Formats: sequence, C-alpha cells, structure tokens
Amino acid sequence: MNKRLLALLSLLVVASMVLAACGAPAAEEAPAEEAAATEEMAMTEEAAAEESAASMGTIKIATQSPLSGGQSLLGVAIKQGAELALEQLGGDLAAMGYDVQLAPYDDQATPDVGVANAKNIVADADILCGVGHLNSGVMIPSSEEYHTAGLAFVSPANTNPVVTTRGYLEVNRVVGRDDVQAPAAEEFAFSTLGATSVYIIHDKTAYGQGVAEFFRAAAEEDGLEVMAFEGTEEQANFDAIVTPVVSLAPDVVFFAGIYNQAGVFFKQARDAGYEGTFLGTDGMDSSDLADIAGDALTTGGGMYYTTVAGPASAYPAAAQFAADYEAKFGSAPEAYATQGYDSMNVCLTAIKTAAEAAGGKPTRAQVAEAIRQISVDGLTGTISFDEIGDLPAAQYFIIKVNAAAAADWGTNEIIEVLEVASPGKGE
Amino acid sequence: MALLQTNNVVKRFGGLTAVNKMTFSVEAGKIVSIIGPNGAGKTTFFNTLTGIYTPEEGQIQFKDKSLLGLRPDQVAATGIARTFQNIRLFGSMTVLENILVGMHIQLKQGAVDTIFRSKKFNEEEKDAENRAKDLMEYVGLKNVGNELARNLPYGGQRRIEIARALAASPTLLLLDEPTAGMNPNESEDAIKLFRRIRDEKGITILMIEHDMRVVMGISEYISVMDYGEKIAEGSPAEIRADQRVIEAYLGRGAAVAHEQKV
Amino acid sequence: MNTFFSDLYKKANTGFWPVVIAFAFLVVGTISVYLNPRSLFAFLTLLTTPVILYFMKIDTKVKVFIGLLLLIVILPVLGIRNIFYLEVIFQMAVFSALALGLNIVIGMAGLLDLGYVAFYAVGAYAWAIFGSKQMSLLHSIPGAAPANAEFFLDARWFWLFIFLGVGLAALMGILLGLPVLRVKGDYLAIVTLGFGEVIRVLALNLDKPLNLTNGPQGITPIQRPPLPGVVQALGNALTPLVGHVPTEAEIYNVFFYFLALIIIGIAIVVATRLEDSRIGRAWTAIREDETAAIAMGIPLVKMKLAAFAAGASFAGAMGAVYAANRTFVSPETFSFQVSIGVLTMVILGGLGSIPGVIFGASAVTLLNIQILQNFSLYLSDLRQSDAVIPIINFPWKNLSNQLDPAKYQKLVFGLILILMMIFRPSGLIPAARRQRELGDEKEAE
Amino acid sequence: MKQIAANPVYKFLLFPVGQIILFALGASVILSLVTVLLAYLFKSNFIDFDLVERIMLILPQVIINGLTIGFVYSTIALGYTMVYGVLEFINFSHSEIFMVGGIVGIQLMAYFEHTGALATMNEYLVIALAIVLALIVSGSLAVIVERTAYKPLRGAPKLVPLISAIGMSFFLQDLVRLILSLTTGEFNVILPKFGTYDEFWKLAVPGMEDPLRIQIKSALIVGIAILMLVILNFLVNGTKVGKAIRAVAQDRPSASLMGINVNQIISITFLIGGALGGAAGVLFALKATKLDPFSGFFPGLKAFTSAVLGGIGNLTGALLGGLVLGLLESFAASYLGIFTNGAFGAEYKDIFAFAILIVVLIFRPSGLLGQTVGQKA
Repeated sequence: MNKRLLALLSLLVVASMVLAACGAPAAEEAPAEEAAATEEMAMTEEAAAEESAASMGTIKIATQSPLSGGQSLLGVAIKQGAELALEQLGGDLAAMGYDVQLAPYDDQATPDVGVANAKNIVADADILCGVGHLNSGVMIPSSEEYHTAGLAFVSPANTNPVVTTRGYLEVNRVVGRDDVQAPAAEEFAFSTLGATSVYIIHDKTAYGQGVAEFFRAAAEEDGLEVMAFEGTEEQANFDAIVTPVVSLAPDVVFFAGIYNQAGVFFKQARDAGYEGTFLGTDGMDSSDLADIAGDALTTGGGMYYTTVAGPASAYPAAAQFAADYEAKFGSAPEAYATQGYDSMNVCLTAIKTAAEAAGGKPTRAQVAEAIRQISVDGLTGTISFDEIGDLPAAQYFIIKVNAAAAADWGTNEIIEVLEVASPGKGE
Repeated sequence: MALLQTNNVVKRFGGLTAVNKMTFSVEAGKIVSIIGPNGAGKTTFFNTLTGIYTPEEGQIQFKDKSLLGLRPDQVAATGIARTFQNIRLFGSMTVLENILVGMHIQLKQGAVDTIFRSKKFNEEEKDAENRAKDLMEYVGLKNVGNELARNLPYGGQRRIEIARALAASPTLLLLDEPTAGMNPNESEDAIKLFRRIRDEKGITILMIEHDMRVVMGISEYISVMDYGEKIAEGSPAEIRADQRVIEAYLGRGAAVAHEQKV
Repeated sequence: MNTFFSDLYKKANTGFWPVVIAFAFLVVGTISVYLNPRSLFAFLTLLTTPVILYFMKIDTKVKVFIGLLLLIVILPVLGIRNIFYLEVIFQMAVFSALALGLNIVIGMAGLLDLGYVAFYAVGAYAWAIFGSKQMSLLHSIPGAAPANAEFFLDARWFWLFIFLGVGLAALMGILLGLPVLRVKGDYLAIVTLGFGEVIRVLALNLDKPLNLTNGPQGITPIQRPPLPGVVQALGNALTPLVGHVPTEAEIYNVFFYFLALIIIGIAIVVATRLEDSRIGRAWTAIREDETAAIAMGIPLVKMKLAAFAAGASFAGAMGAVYAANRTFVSPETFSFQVSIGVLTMVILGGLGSIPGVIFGASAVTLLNIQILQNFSLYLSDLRQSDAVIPIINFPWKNLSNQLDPAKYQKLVFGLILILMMIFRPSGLIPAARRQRELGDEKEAE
Repeated sequence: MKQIAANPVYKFLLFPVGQIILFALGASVILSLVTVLLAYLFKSNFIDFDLVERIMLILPQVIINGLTIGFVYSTIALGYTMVYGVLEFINFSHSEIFMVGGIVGIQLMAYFEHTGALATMNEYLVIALAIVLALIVSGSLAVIVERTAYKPLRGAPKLVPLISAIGMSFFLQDLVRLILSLTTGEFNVILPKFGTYDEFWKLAVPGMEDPLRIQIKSALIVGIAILMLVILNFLVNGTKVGKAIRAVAQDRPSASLMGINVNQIISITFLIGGALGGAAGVLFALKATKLDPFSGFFPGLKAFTSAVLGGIGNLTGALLGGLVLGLLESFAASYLGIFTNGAFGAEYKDIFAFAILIVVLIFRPSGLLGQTVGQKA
C-alpha cells in the first residue's frame, strides 16, 4: 500500500511537472528554447550576429558565493555588490539590446556544491561571465570547471596564490594575493611600527593560514621574532590564546582572518590587559569590527589593517557605493561587497568590449580574452589584469583604525600606501 | 562423569551474594530442573553458567573443560544453548531468520564466500534453510517462516526460541522458565516437546521452572535454590517431601502446619 | 480521493501498462532533456523512470533492459549535452555509496555512527597525498609550493588506491571500533562524532611538523587516471549522438560517471549479499538484542568490528574516486555536517533498506544541489522581471532579499526531516525482510 | 549526622555548593599537578628555557579560564542530561535553545542601549533581567520544540527522535537567522558595552611577582552558574515536581500508574533544561561578546561531550564533566604548544578533549559518575 501510494505520488508529481513544463506560459518557454538555440550556436562557435538589434538575446552573469550557513554574511555581500553593479552599470549592454540578468548561485561554502553549481553554470550557454567565490577551497575545484568550459570568472575574495598560479585564462581576481599582502603587512610592522616581536594568529582557513605563513616567512627574514604561530577555529572563547599573549606581551599581534572572529579576540585580549598593537588583513575591513571590538581597537597600541580597497575617504566613488548599497539593501556593505561590485564591473565591461568587437553576442572565449585586455575604474582603483589574472601591481593601504563604533568607521586614516607588483606565476 | 559440573560457584553484586557456593552437576541425557522462590538466584546462576556473568569464586566444568573466563559466545560454541525468561527473539527478523541466527556457530561461510556467493555458500545456505524448516516443524510451527517474529502469538514465540536454541545443535539446553505464561494445555504440549528433544535428539536439558506440575512431571532430578544457595536436591519424590523446600516456598509456619497435616 | 488514486494505480499496475508507462517516461524524458537541456522538469521526468521500474510490476528482463538503456546510453549522451547532469548523478552515486556503507553500521548492526565522514576523508586523502606532488612538499610551507615539484606516483596507481582506500578505511574502522567496543548506544554516538572531528582536525593541522595534508589550503592538483583507450574510443563513438567530438574533459566526466556507477553497483551487490548471509543476520541480531545474539554464539566484538570495517570500506573507495574527480581535496569537504547529511539520507530513505538508502541519498542530493537552487534562481529571475505576485499584486522586485529561499535551504531541510519523522519514520522505502520460497509450507493465500 | 543531613540549608545549599567547590578544586589541583609533573619530566630534555617556570607563570590564569568556560559547559550539559535522563534521547536542538537564550539576552541589552536606559541602569540588574528573559524564552521554546517535534514520536525507535532533533536544530538555526536578518541582512548579534564587569580584580599572591588578575566577568559567570545549579538541585531534589521527574526518569510506566502526568513532567523537564540552557546562553554571551545563529553548535557539542564524560543522565556527572572538560581544554590549549615547542598548539584542544573522553569511556564505559549497568539477561 505504502509503496503504491509513493509511486503514485511520484507519478503525479512528475506528470504535473511535465504538464507545467509543456504548458508553461510563453514567457517562460521562449527563453528556454532560445537557450537551446544559442547553445548550439555557441558550440559551433558561430556568433549570433544576424539577430535584430532590438533583441540581441539574454546575457547572464553568474555569482557563486555562500548564501546560506555561517559564512553567508560575506557571501551575500558579494552577491549584493554584484547585483548593485549590474543594476547601475548594466545600462550600456541593455542599450545594445541585450537582456542582462544575474544568476546567483549558493555554493554553501562547500566544494561539492560549488563544483555542482559550476557545472550547472557552464551548462547555461547564456552565462558569459561569473563572479565568485568567497572560499579558496571552493574556488579552486570549481574553477577547474570554468577553465574546462572556457567561462571567465572574476574572484572578489580569493587571495590564495594557487587560484591564479595555475595560469588559467578564465580565472581572474580583483584582490591581492596572500604572498603580497602578508609581506606588506610585515614590512609595516617591522619598519614603520618598529616592532621586535610578533604573535601570529590565523583562522585555520585557506585564506588566514596562507597569509599567516607568508607573514611568518617575511618576519623570519627580517629577524622579527615570531613568538608563536597559532591557528584557531574558535569563535567565542579565546582565553587559551589571550593568556599567552598577555604574558608574552609581543609588540604586535598579527591576526590573519575575518573580522567577526578577530573582533572578539581583540576585545578579549584588550580586556585581559594586552597593550600592544593589533595588525590585521583585508578580512578586517568591516565597520562591524568596531561594533564587536569597541575601543579595543583604539586603546593601547591601536589596530591597523592592510587592504587593497581604499577607505571611503580616499575613494569618493566608494562612499557613493556605500550609500547606494545601504539604500538598496538596507544595510551597510560588508567586506567584499565592494569587490563584488568591481568584479561585476569587470564582467560587464569585458562583455561589452567583446560584444562590440564581435559585432554581436560574444562567445565565452571572447569575453575571457577581453577581461585580460581591459582597464576599468573600479571602486578600489584602476583594475587590469596580468597574464595570469592577477592585478599587475596591487596597491596596499595600511589603515589605522580610529573608530570604536561602526558609525565612526569613516574616520579611519591611511597611514601608508604600498605599491607591490604581483609575483607572477612561479617562484 | 557429569556433563556439567560446578564447584562452589559464588556470584556477588556489590554486597549482595546472588549465588553462594553452588555445587551442582547435570548428568548427560537427563532432564534436570532448578526450582526456588523468586529472587533465589536461579537466573543469575544460569547467566553465570553461560558466561554473561563471571563468578567471583568456584569452577564450572562442561565436558571436562573449564568454562571460566569464556565469553558467552565462546560458551555457546562449546555446545550450550539457552532460552530466556522473558522471550528474547530478534523481533524484526523473520521466524526462519531467527532460527538461522541460531545456526551461527555451525555455519562456516566467510566474508569472501558471502560476497562471491561461492558454491560452498549456496549449498550451506540451502542446507541451513532446510534444517531450519525441519526445526520449525519439529517444534510444531507451520506457515510462519516468513512472518516477523514479533508478530507471532506468545506460545509461538516460545517455540521459536526453542527452535532457535536447537538450531545450534547443542549438547546441553538451558531453558529459563519455558512454560511461563502458558495455559495447562500448552504446558502439556511443551512437556511433550522437551521429552522428545531429549529422547530423539539426545540433548540434555537443564531448566528453571516455577510451574510445579511441569517440574514434577518431567524432571528426573531437581535442585532447589533459596537465597543463592542450594538447599536441596534429589528426585521429584524426594524434593516433594523435603522439609527445607517446603519452608523455603511457604515460610516456616506453613511448613509446620504442613508437617502436622502429614 | 485516496481510493480513487489507489484504484487508478491498481489499474495502471496491471498487464502491459507498467511497461508502457516506464517507456513513456523514458522516451518523453529523454526527448525533453535532449531538446531542452536546462529544464529541471525534463530531467526529473527522466529520473522518474528508475523509480517506476523499481515499483511497478514489470518483467525483470524488461526492467534490466530499460535500466541499462537509461544508464549506459541515454544518460551519458544527455550528460555531455549538459555536464551538470553527470555531476548530479556522480554526486548521487557518491552519496549513495556513503549511505550504503553507513547503512551497514547503523541500519544493519545498529551502531550509531556520527563520524562516518572520517572514512571518506581517509580514502580521499590517501590518493590525494600520494597521487599529487604532496610527497615532495613535505618540508615546504603550505601554500608556497615550489614549481619544480614532481608527482610522486604515476597516475595509473589510482586503480590500486581505490582498493587501498577500501583497505585503509576498513582499518580505520577497526581502529575506531577497538577502543569503543565497550561503549554502547548514545555513548558510541559521541565517541564516533569525536572521531570524525579528530580526522578533520588532523587533516586541517597536519601541515606541521611534516606537511602531509597541506592544512586548510588543501591538496591540488591530484592526478586523474589516464583514460584507457577503450574509453576514448567509446567517447568518440558518441560523436554522432552528441553533435560534436567530445572533449577530454567531457569524456572524463562520462568516465567518472561510469566509475561511480560501477562502484555503486559493486556496493549494492556486496551490501545485499552481506545482508542475506550469516554475517548480515548476525548484525541484525546484534541490533535487535545483544544479549540474545551473544548467547547464540555470535562474537559481538568481531561482528561489530566487521560492521565498522565493511561500512567504512565503501566510503574509502568513494573517497579515492572523489579526490581524483575533483583533483582537489580540503578539510572543508569532511565536516561534521556531511556525516549528519549522510545519516539523514539513510534515515529518510529507510533505515536498513538498501533501495531505500539509495533513494534517500539521491533525493537529498537532488534537492540540495538542484531543486532548491533552481527554485531560488527562478525567484531571482522573477525579482529581476516586472512580474507581480498574483492576487495581492505585489511586485516581486520589492520582495525583500532576505526571503530568498536559497538562503534557507537548511530550514527547508530541517522541516522535511521533522515532518518525515512524524509522518513516515520508517523512511520512504522501509526495510523489508527477505521473503523466502518456503514451498513445502504451502502458504495460505 | 542524620539531623544535619535533614537540615534543608545543608541539603539544598551547603551540600551542593560544597560539592561544586570540591569538584572545581579537585579537578584543578589534579590537572595542575599532572601538568607540573610532566613539565619536570620534560624539563631537561630539549627545551632551553625553563619549562616549569613558564607553566607556573600562567597556571592561575589557565585554571580560571578553564573553570569559567567549564561552568558554562556544565550549565548547558544539564539540559542535555536532564532530557536524556527522562527520555533517553540526545536532544540535538539543545544547542540552538542555548543560542536563542544568548541572542535574546543580548537583544534585550541592545534594546536598553537603544532607549538609552543602559547607561543609567545598574549593570547587574541588566544582566539579571537578560537572564530572566532568556530563561523564559528558551524554556518556552524548549517546550514548544518538545511538543511539536518530539512528543508525536514517543515510543518510536531511538533514532527517530534523534533525527527529528537534528532537523529541529537546522530549522532553528535558519529561523533565527531569518528573523535577525529580515530588517538589516545582518545576523551578528553584538553585546553592547556597559558597566564595569569587564574589569579585573587584582589579588596579590604571596610568592608571585604579578598579582593574580580575576576578571569580574569570570567571577560573575561562575557565581551565576553556581546559583543556577543550586536552584536546579533544589528543584529536582527538594520539590514534588522534582520527585515526579525522578520517578519518570526511573520508570515511566510505573510513574504513570502512580498518577503522575508523564507528558506534563516531560514538558517540565524540557522547560527546566531549556531555561538553564538559555541562562547559560547569556553567560556565554557575556564571555563571547558576539553571537550568531550558528554560535550554539560548538558549545553545544562540548556540553554534550561533558554530559557523556560525566555520565549522561546523571546531574552531578554533567556538572563534573563540564568542569573537567573546561579545564582540560584550557590546559591543553595553553600548554600543548609549550610542551611540544610549537609543533602542536591550541588547535588540538578539541582533539585532546575527545581523546580524553575516549580514554575515560574505555575505562569507565558509562562516564565518570555513570552507573555501570551490567548486561541484563
């Protein structure tokens, strides 16, 4: 009986689905057919130039980032940054007759889902460019699929060198690399702050650990004493690290990780009586840090972080972005929202360039090529890519935090600007 | 030489001595009963015999080999099978499978045979299945091979439990209150079955029983336990007349009254 | 209502109808997927075919024919047109193998294991470490791989590592089993959970003192086995059906699809045969009543260890395949959530039921990576259009971003779990004991 | 002696408090001794600085840290163990009940901050109010969860309610996230800054250079946790309801025959366990200063481990297990790095905790204080 009922149910469900699929309103059916058609064309590498100017077809740009789960705060920021960029900058392509759409995918911060989505994305012939991911651990396997399918992706957040050192044409990033950022931070700690000892902490993610390792290597080279090198997945109770930090009293505590973990640590360490300086990476770039850590950031030796994204004071466009973002989504942009915006900007510009060159809807290969050629004025400065998809010369800002509350985040000041060339593919 | 021989077996739980200096033997081919009031330590003694509990003192010899230190499965492998006071069947397995589980010791198929379904495996399974069917018939069950064991009526479950124990082809069969909860007719059938098991299969039977009709009707030798100790043993007639047994069962006053009556 | 449907079903399930229905789904599904490779509905229609095959009264030969046609011809061809489908089925197979393994431990032997993902990790890391350049990088800092590093083993060793994965995972199963044997029930749950975490934390931290796992950075690239010439030839044979010469990447996708299919096939055979044997009966007996089982002469320790080892081995084999398929492994893949996820598949499908757990694994995987994703993409489309919600006339555009269903997959998932447990606790396809031909018993009816 | 035992002050105040202090001190002293002993053994081998001195330097702090988090674990663990005692099932969603308590507490403080009342209110009153609110909300939530997701499953095989609980855990996580992020898209909940409980007491210890620094917050957490434990002890051992709970835990059918409304008692158990979890949530929030809907998972896991370590179903065991686990973690996190010269660090503390659990269970299969139930025949 149960079996029957189950089978019957599945029959009914599927039958209704088939009906729905066949009898769906024209609006839904038509693009699907078109998708099939355009796919054929893309496969035979024929540009669909003959189509009328009024409707040049649909172009989709995918985003992949964690939209659910514990990391969704940053993942959603990427998606929303991209969404805002599409809304504000998609006009050119729309004027050319394209219907430009966003296809947001949720990679759940897990490689499995990321790869599955990647295959789903590359199977959609309308998708010509993508923005993602948040985690290098998801980006690396997923980008194998993008590479295979020739689909260009622009990463707003992956700083792991491996992402680009594989030398794929399709993989680009608008952020700096760990092996660049970390030495910049170390240089600042050693030379500018005059530190003689450092306590290195990372968050046991590919990002945090990567940065921390490069920081350590640089510190050892300079003779800066590394008192400890700790990784922790802890989110709430940092006693075990705070205690030795207080007792060893290093000049600088370098935290490679994301603000919502680091903020808690900063606060607990300061409360426990640590008086030295906190130093962080671009993962700290969020006004929420000030809310979490409070005056821990401004007392004692203060807090500094390195970032490729200049603060609003340095980039008027960024201030406008923040205002627009808040108006659209009801909250201030999180870390990586700016990069999400810039990544989308890169995609749109490249598609437009490629479309103009091809005189019609471009192929994925043409878009991927175009990305390597363009130069875009983004929120974070001028963006262009070298032969492996890195920013040729990343500009690093050392920012001193002056804010003890989120509202004052804008008062942070630039202490130093470092221009570092990308180390390229090999070592 | 006795088939099963225990010497001064002691089992304690904390301060409580559940079995105290049990010296006891079962001759091969006999039907022997252990009786005694509730809480006398009979089931504990069974569990000590089968390796579930390890005795603190004493020896247990079965077929001239010591059972001490053996795990229950090893004890079972020496040829002792048992049933339980409160039926313990594998409820969501079929009746047939329950009996097949009882043959665990005899079956020799290994993992490789199983996975490749070797000839040896198929023959053994076929043979085991046939034996299981025979056993079901032997204990008087029909058309229930594919039923889930838990769906059978109480009497049927008792029979499966016995069939499962017989499946191990034991030398000694331990029955823990096998007729509990049966009506007189069913008990009568059970007695017949036990006799047949002994007579036809030559299996020695040791049982714990409360129902005096059953005990007196079938036992060839009876031991009586009270407060963990053996207080009497002998033929049914001897036990019936034993003063201490009557005391243990009915209390001293009643025993006196009984004596006067006699 | 109910009787109407069951009558209808009865009618449909007699005579030649089942075959017609199965063929109808197969043909309609195939054609619609072929014409419309991105349609979820079309794909689901096609996937319904095996379900029909399983449930309806169809001659076994016909079943096998349709099944093979679907698995060997139709799916690979359609899969090259849309590689996402091969990925979906690959993941279904991976999780089905995990679910089958876990089913041995939990479903058959009744040992609650909350750290099952550890065995998967062992298999994956075994090939990842030896099939990549990692062995040459033991003394280098994670993330700073020298470019001149060499692959340690030839890619062909992969085939051996599938078996090594089985062996290693089984060994780990026994190692885990040994200390926890005295522990029962819920204690076992926490100990196995701890074990799963231990393996993940080790993968995360064994980048020092020796850089064995490359820590959170994960290991990449991992080699794929070289394709046998036959596979290449078969791939090329597909050209007329697919419409173009398949690329190497596409052939690899098909190759891994078949590899996963073969492993899952073996897993099903092994699980079924184990279940219906002295070993399987002993496991079930242990699950039902340990004391009675041991009194029947079943050695508890040995059989429990065997259950752990057998269950683990499935995961070990799939782990190695997974590492090669992805060419990348990192600790994120082996989180506690995955253990829970596989457990859910087992329970949802039907604890102890082999077809059930496969169905459960497939359904959950499909739900997770396709259905819910598609649903939120659809909503995202609506939000970008000018459409309004009917009746209340509310523009989709203004719908808060926070209500995006893609963000709440876990909520939906949690709800499904609770409802399933309340209304269908024995799973979608409950376990049934094998019914034997007991000819001489003359079954009534 | 008997008279003293019958004295309610002794029975419900002195005895439990004494027991708690005994456990805390005992566990601390034993672990310290073991550590120092190990340090002496390692001393001459390969490390150039004085290991013992380095260990002694932070020892008091390590103990305080361990006890603080240990008491939080204990308080959460009681929720697991109570439910287990009565229903014999692992209430997986307890970690979310705990998280909800913490978030509700912080939200109340944030509300006070929003209205400006926070600056003028007595800080301890604020904390007390937050705890009371968390008690109520978490307790009620636990009852709702029990009624909807577990009650229909009573009598089902063991795994069924467990899976339902896992489902409930997922559901609650995302539900809280949905509610929190509806307006702003944010789901981090940040403890507002108020009062002086963040500051330190400095106690001069003879023989030590630096004064011993005890954060008021730590003392507060420990104090409140002890208060909760004492109240719970009274509830369970000194009231009629408590007697009923124990009866149901012992033997549900018999309890039901004695006229106890079993369903009601089970709900009350969830109420008490959930309320304790909620209170622990606020304590944890004071410590962590930031929570999100996923913050419950790890403390919940630890607390569950504590409950098992102590012997699940045993209230005293949960208390002891929590303290031992908290201390062990603190010791492992602080000293592993020192002992191994950086090769293994704080990142192994979880493994360490689980390893200890496994070792304990090998020698005592039912936990530290669990009764060893022999195999019943």
